Amino acid sequence: MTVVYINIIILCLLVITAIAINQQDNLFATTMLTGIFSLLSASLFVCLDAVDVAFTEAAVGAGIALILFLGSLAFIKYKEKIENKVSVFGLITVILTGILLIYGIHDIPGFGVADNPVQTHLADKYIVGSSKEIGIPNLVTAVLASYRGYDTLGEVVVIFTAGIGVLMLLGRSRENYKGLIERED
Amino acid sequence: MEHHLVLRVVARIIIPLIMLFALYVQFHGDYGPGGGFQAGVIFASSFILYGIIFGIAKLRQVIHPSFVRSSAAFGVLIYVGVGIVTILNGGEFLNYNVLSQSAEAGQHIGIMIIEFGVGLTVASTMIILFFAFAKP
Amino acid sequence: MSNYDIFFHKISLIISLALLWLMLSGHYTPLLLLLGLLSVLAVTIISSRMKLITYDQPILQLYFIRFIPYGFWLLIQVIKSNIDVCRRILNPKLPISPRLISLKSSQSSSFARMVYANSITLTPGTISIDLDGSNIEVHSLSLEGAEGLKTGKMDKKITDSEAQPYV
Amino acid sequence: MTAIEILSGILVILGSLSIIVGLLGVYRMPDFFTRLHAASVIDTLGTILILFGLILYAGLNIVSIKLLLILIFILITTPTAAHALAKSALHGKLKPMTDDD
Amino acid sequence: MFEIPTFMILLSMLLALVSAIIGKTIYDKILAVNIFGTVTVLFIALFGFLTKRPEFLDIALVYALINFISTVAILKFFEYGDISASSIEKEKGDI
Repeated sequence: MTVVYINIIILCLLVITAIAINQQDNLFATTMLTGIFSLLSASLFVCLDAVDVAFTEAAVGAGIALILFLGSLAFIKYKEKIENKVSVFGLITVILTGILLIYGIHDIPGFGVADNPVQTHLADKYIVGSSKEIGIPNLVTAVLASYRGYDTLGEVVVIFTAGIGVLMLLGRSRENYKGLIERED
Repeated sequence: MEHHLVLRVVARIIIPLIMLFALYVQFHGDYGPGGGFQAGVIFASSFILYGIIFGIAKLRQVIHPSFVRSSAAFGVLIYVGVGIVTILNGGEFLNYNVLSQSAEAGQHIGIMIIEFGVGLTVASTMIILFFAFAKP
Repeated sequence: MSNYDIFFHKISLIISLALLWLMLSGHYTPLLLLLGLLSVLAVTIISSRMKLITYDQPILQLYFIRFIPYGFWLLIQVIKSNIDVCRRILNPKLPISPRLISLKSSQSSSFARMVYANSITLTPGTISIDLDGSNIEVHSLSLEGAEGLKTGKMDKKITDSEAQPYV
Repeated sequence: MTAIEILSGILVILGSLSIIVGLLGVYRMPDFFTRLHAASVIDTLGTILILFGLILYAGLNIVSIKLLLILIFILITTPTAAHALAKSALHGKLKPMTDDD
Repeated sequence: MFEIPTFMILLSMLLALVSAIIGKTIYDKILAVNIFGTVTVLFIALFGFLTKRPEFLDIALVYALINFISTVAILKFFEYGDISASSIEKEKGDI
């Protein structure tokens, strides 16, 4: 029961942080608050027992993401351009989507109930089978690396492609690069 | 940051620790939380700390950008290579059972190697991103 | 720093990293121990490539051992000054009189200077805000904290620990 | 509940109290440099008490060793970060409030 | 028995968050993020004991190490307007 309360509190803190991020116009302050958001979401994942996800969030959100935000801030201005125009169409769309989503809640099975569709199809097979078939204690690694090997391969390729994309956008051409090295030496 | 003596001394102490911790995460993904992805990010962040404190020029001397680029590709190659080896051994693509005599040992070996490939690619990509975003 | 010293520092780095691995791991199978050994060697090679070891002062992880007795003394100081700062915060009148003072540090190595600056920061009530050569600029929350630092007791203790024979 | 468990509970509660006191200090202090002093209460007393309490509770095993490592890392990195923050605030034209009498 | 401290830590998270939002100078915000990081490390450590599964400590360990990196990156960015300015080699004997 305590854990549920803790979850609720952390979710409230997340909402507060999100609103605060939205309100800031200084991009640097936004970056700071994004760091807090990532710390909070890692805590939330810990509370939900998603240890591996929390680990990823801890490693990526607190360290790399913040640094990359700062790196891109170096290319642009700090201040957000404020537009005071309120778009009626946008507001209506958002409200309608919100109503639809809230309506959709009725259909969602209860939180953590044993006969959820998620838990009745493959999870059984993974949980029972993995110790026999794969023999490593961490189920998440077994699923990611072995049962869903194709998925993970796809993810790795996505990361690799992202790196190539950034290089094509920001990387300097080879000649330039050589010149730089010589100048530094 | 040449005038930050304290930062530099602490960085010199802490960078090896971060690297070792990353490798620990890499190889204990079977037992606890962690695995290639997280380890790669942590490993890259130790290089990024070095780059931040001692300057990008020195980081470039330690690890050349073209080396990082090839190692990112090499990680993907390791992953796919395991799949091809399994095909050659008579199994399906990425079916690790055929890598060794017993199925379980084969799974162990396969998972360890592909996790290494994932870690290599992720770490290299993060360092590539840092190089790309850093102004020379 | 002679070649001999660099060799010594590498060995000490390897030992301390291996200890760290054993503390972290918790699984002592042959495969993981082998991987641990490889990791330690890899980290050592990268660190020496980063020239973390070869400049004048050691990163010498085992260097910490000299400072362990000092650490316990520091712990007591930290708790004492914490109580003092907490009392000031909880006092409705907020009796603080912040001031800047300048100190001399008598250590010779940059590691010991770092220890001094960080010890000053670690004790609440005083923060080292600039370290330039042997001059340390300190911001102190109260007169007592500043006076306590000016007696030079902490400085002397660190210099003594630094001067101990090689571990 | 054994005596050690009670002791560790007391230490942890004291630690979390001191964190709240530190944050109260952050709110009450008049300028940035004095706020740093209040924040260092959190980084030192709060961390030491809570992690030490947990170490007592865990007994001697891999968990307590990891907690000790966390404590050591925090005690190395947070004063460094505070020092760097103070230094860069000083260079960033933030004058510390002083009352030299 | 760890419930009370956990909720107190959540309260202090809220306080740190508010001080990050209302902080006047940018340094106040950085300080608040720093405090938030320490508090999160403590929260994760405590939560492991609360649920009798103290195996989350690796995450706390990551935070203890990585928080430092982001703070340093922020400060460097703030001083130089860039995260990776190359230092000029004028300090040979220093480090």
